[in-house]
Amino acid sequence: MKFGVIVFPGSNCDQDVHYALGSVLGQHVDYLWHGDTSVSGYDCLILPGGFSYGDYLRAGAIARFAPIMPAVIDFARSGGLVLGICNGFQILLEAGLLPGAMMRNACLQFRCQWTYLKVENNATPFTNRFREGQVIRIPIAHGEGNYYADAATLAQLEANRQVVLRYCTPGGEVIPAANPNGSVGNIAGIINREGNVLGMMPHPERCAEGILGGTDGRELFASIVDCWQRGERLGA
Amino acid sequence: MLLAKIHVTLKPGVLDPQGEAVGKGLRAMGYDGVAAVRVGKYLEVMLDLDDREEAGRQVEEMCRRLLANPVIEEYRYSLEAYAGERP
Amino acid sequence: MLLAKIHVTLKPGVLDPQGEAVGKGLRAMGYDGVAAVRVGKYLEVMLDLDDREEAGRQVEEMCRRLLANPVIEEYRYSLEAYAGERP
Amino acid sequence: MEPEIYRQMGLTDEEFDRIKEILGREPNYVEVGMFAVMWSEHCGYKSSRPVLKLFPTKAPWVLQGPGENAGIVDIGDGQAVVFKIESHNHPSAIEPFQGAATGVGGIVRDIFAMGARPIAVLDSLRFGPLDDPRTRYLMGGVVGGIAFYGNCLGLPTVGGEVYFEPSYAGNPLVNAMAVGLIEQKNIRRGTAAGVGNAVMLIGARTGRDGIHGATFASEELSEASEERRPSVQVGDPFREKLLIEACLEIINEDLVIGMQDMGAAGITSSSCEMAARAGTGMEIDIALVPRREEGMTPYEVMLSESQERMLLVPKKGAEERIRAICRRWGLEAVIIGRVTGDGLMRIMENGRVVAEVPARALTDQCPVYERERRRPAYLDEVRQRDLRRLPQPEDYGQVLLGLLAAPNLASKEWVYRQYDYMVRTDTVAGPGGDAAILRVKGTSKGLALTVDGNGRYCYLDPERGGAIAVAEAARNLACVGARPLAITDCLNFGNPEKPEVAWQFYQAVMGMSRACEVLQTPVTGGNVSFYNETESGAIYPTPVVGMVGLLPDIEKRCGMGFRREGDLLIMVGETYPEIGGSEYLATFHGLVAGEPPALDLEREKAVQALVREAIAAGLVTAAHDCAEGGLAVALAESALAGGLGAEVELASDLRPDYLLFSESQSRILLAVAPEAGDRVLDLAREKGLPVTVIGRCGGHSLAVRINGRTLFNLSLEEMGKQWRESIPVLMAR
Ligand SMILES: Nc1ncnc2c1ncn2[C@@H]1O[C@H](COP(=O)(O)OP(=O)(O)O)[C@@H](O)[C@H]1O
Ligand SMILES: [Mg+2]
Repeated sequence: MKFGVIVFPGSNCDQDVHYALGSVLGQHVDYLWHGDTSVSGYDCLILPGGFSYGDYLRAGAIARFAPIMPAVIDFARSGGLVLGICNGFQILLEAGLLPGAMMRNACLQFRCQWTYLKVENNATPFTNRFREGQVIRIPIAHGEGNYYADAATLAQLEANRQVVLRYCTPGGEVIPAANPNGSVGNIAGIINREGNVLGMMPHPERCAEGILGGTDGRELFASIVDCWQRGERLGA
Repeated sequence: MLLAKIHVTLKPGVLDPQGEAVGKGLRAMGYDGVAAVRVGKYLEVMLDLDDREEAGRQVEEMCRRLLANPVIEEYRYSLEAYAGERP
Repeated sequence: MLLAKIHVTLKPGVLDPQGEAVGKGLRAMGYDGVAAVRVGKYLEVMLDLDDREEAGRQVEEMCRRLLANPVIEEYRYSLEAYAGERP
Repeated sequence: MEPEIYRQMGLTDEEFDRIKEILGREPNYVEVGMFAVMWSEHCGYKSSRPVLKLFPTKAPWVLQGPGENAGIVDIGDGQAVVFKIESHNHPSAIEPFQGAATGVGGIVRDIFAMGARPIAVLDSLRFGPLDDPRTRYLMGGVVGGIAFYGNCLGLPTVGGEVYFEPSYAGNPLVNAMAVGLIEQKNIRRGTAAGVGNAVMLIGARTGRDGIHGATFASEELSEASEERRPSVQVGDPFREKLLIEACLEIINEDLVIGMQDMGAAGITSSSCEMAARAGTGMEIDIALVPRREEGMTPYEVMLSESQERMLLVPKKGAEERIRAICRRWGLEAVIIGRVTGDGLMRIMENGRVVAEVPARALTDQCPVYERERRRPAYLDEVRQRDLRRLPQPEDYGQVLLGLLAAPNLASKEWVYRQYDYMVRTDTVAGPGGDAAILRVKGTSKGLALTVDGNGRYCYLDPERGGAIAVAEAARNLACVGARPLAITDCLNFGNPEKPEVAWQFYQAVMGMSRACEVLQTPVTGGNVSFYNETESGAIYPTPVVGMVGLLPDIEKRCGMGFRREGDLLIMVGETYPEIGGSEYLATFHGLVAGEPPALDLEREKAVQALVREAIAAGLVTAAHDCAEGGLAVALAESALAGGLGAEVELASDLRPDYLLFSESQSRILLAVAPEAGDRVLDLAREKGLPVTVIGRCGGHSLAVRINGRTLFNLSLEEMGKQWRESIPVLMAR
C-alpha cells in the first residue's frame, strides 16, 4: 500500500506522519509537494497537521487553493482514501470535501492535551480495528478545533453516522466537560457520506508507539492498511 | 489604483466566543452599558486596476472563494479610488 | 441602544504577515491585480446607552484600553442608533 | 557631529572619541549608528565580558563553546546537540505577545544558523504577583506569543519555569532556550571566509522595525521608553518555518560557508560579526536589500531589526542553487555584496560609499568596562533576620495546601497546555516533570532538558544562588536518569553601572562557575540582559541556567510520579533547618529573608551520581528532587503526578515546619520496589551518603507523621484541587 503525505508550506506534522507510517508501520510512504498537480499511484493521501500558510485568515483557507488540491479532490471523489489530521481536517473543510467549518476554540487559547474519544462508527476504513463505542486516547494540539455545522447539516451527519469520533470522558460519557474546544456535539472527527474521507482534530501519529504514551493512533493507521488489504477500496 | 474595503463578519446565529470574551472583558472593566460584541475581520485590498466594474467582479469573487467562509461568515465590500502611497 | 462600529488596523509600517500571506494567496489564485492586502479587525459593540457623547467617550476609552493594542495598532470608530434585535 | 546625536544613540563622549581615534576621522551618521548598536551593552557585552571569562567552557564533549550563534555538545554516533538561551525582556515588557514571539523566533534562528534542525524550545518566565491585572495581561500575552510562534514552527515547547515576585512587576523576564540536533559533519559557523564570495540575504523584506532595539534593551524602562514603542517587531512564524526548511536544505546540499541570523542590530551585526570571525571584510550595497517600505535611509536599512532574515556566505558557484531552494520555499534570496580581504565593512548605496569601518572595530574593539562593585547594603538587613522565633503553624495540612496553591509552586499547566509540546513525536516526557526527555529517533539515546533559576536565593546571596541554579538543573537531569553535559545561561540583572548590581553579577557568575566546574557542565554560550530596572528598582538578580543532558538508553529513564503501591520511599540527602529564602517563609510569614540553603557541591555530585546509577540499574520507580516548598511539597507533587498517595513517617529533632518545608539542597526523593530497597541503601552508604527510608507509596492520600504524631493526612483530591486550579482561577479574574 502506498501512502502520500502532502506537504504544504507550513505543514509541521508531515514528518511525524511519515515516521509513523513508514518506520512504525513499515508502509511505503512518500511526501507529495503542494505545488505538484498529480497524486496518481497512491492508495491513501494524508493531509497532515501544522499551520499551512501560517493559518493566516482562517486555518486551511489558503492551502485549499494549492496546486495539488484539484488532484486531491478528484482522488477523493473517485473513492480514494483521504485522511485529514488537524490542519488537514481544516483544509478538507475549506475545500468542501467535508461539511461544516472550524472556528477558534471556545476558550480562545491553543490546547495541547490528551483527549479521550468515543468511536461512534467503526465501520469505516479508518476505525475498523476499534469496537463501536470503544473509548480511545489520542492527543490534540490546536487553536481552531471548534467544529461548527448548521442544524440541517448536523442532522444529516448524525443520520448518516458520519460523526466518527467524539470527545468523551475516560468512561465514555460525551459531556461538555470532556469537550476541549467547544465543538458542536463534542465532534472530533467526521467522515464524508461516501465513507472514504475522514477529518479528525486529534493526532494519531502522536500515539503510534508505546514510548510516546499510547498506541491507539497506530491502530487507526493499521485500520487503513487492513481495509486496503481486504480490497475494500470504496468507490473507484 | 483601487482600494477595496472588505468586512467579513460571522453570520447571525453563529456563536462568537471571541466577541463574548471581549464583551465580558469590557464589562469587567466597568463598561456596564456593553450589551453585546461581535468580532469580525476588516481587509483592505489594493488593486492595480482602474476598471471599477472589473474590480468589483474580482473582489466579489475573492470574497466568495477565499476571504469569507460561507458556512459561517458573510461579507460586504466597497471600492474607492486610492491615491496614497503604494504599499 | 447605540451601535459602535470599530475598525482596528495595524499602524502603517508594521509588518502584516497575515496580509502578506493573503495577498500572495490571491495572486496565486490568479488575481494579478492585487498589489497589497492589510488585515485588521472589525468590531461591533452594542451599547445600552442613549447619550451619544457619553457613548463616544466610552468607546474611545475601550479602544485605547482594550480593543486596540496601541503599540502596533490604530483604531477608528463611528456611532449609530441601533434599532435591530437585541443580541 | 553634535554630541546630542551620538548620546541619543547611547554612546558616551569617551566612546565617541574612541571611534574617532579608530577611524582617524569623524564618523558619519550611519557609522555612528553602527557603532552605537554594536557597542551597546546588548551586542557588545561591555560590562560583562571580563566577568564571563570566569566561566569554565571546555570539556572533551564540548564541540563549540561561547562565541558562536549557539553552543554544541557531542552526543555520540556523529551527532551533536546545539543549544542556546536568550532574553527578550524589554520587548516583552512593552508588547508581551510580539515581544515573546519574536524572542522564540530569534533564538530558534541561532540554532539553524549553525546548521542544526531545531527540535525543542524551553522558556523561563518571571512576572510580578498574579493579583495585579497588569501581570495577568503580561503573562497572557507572553504565553500566547510563545505558543503562537513555537506552535506554528512545529517545535515542541517541552519545559520551562514561571515565577512570580514583586521585583519583576514592572520588568518581566522572558528567556527562551532553543535546542537543535545536528550531524557533526553539517556544523556551520557564522564566518564570512573566502575573499570574493557572495553575501546573500534570505527571508523577509526589511522594514523600519525595531530600529535601535539593541540600544533599547540596554536602557532602564521609563516613561521615555514608552515613546519608543514602535521599535517593537512583529513576528511571522510561518516565514520562519519556511526559512528553517530552506536553510536546512542548503546545509544538506553543502552550499554555504557560513550563515548567521539577523537579530539585534540586523544587517550591521550579522555582517560585521561574520567578517570579524573570518578576519575578512565585506562590501554590501544596501540598494540591493529588498524593502518593505519606501524611502528607507541607509541608516534605517543597516539598523532595522526586521525578523526572519538570514545572512549567508555561499560557496562559490552555489548562489543559483540557493536561490532555487529559496524560491521553492517561497522565499526571496538576493546577493547584497561580497567578501573582501581588507577587513573593512564597506556599505554602499548604488555605488556610493555610505559607511566604511573596520569590521573588528565594531566587534572586538568594543570598549570593555570593569564596573565598580560594591556589596549591597540591603544584604545585612535581610540576611541577619532572626528566623528562629517565627511562630509555628497550627495546621500543617493547611500550610501544605496553601503552598500547593502558591503561584510559584502551583501547577503550570495553564501555561504549557497552550504549547504544543508533542509535535515532532520525540517528546517522551514533556512539561510537568523534573526535566523533559526527547528521544533521538534511530538511536537508543534520549536528551534531557531543563531550565532553572531562583531569583530569591540570588537576591539573598548571588554567589550561592548562582551555584544552586546550576546544581538544581543538574539535579533535575539526574532525577530522570540523565548525565548533564553543559549549560547555556541567561544572566538577567539590573543596571551594571550601579556597583551593587555589578557585585551581584560578579558573585552570581562566580557561584555558577564553581558549580559548573564541580559538576562538569561547562558553559557553551548564553546571553546577558542588563538594565532590568524600573523606577521602583532592579529585579532580583536572576541567572537562568539551561542544561542539556544525555540518557544513553532512553528505556532506562525515570519519572517523578509514584507508580506502585507498596514501593518504599527513600530520601537521599539530609534536611537542615534552612528556611531562608524559602517559599514557606515567603508565603506564610511574608518574608524574603535569611540565608539561602547551603550547597556542598561534592555532596551534590555524589547524590546525583547515586540516583543516576540507581535509575540505570532499574532500581527506581520514581525520583523527584526536593526543591522549592521542601520535602512536603515534593511528596505531594510525586503523589499527584502518579495519582498514588503515600504514608510517611519522619523522625527528627527539627521543628516540624523546618523539617517539612526547608529547602535544603542535594536531596532527592526516590520510590523503589521493596525488594530493591536494600540495594539502593547499600549503594548510598558505599558513597557515604545519608539515606533514610521514610515511608511507603499507597492509598489515595498523603499522610505524614513526625516522631509518631500525625501532622496531616490530605487526600489527593484536596491537594490536586489547590495545586491545579490556583493559576487558572487567578488568570480568569
Ligand atoms: N552569559 C553568557 N555566558 C557565556 N557566553 C555568553 C553569555 N552571554 C553571551 N555569551 C556569548 O557571547 C556571544 C554573543 O552573544 P549574543 O549577542 O547573545 O549572541 P547573538 O548574536 O546570537 O544574539 C555568544 O556566543 C554567546 O554565547
Ligand atoms: Mg546569533
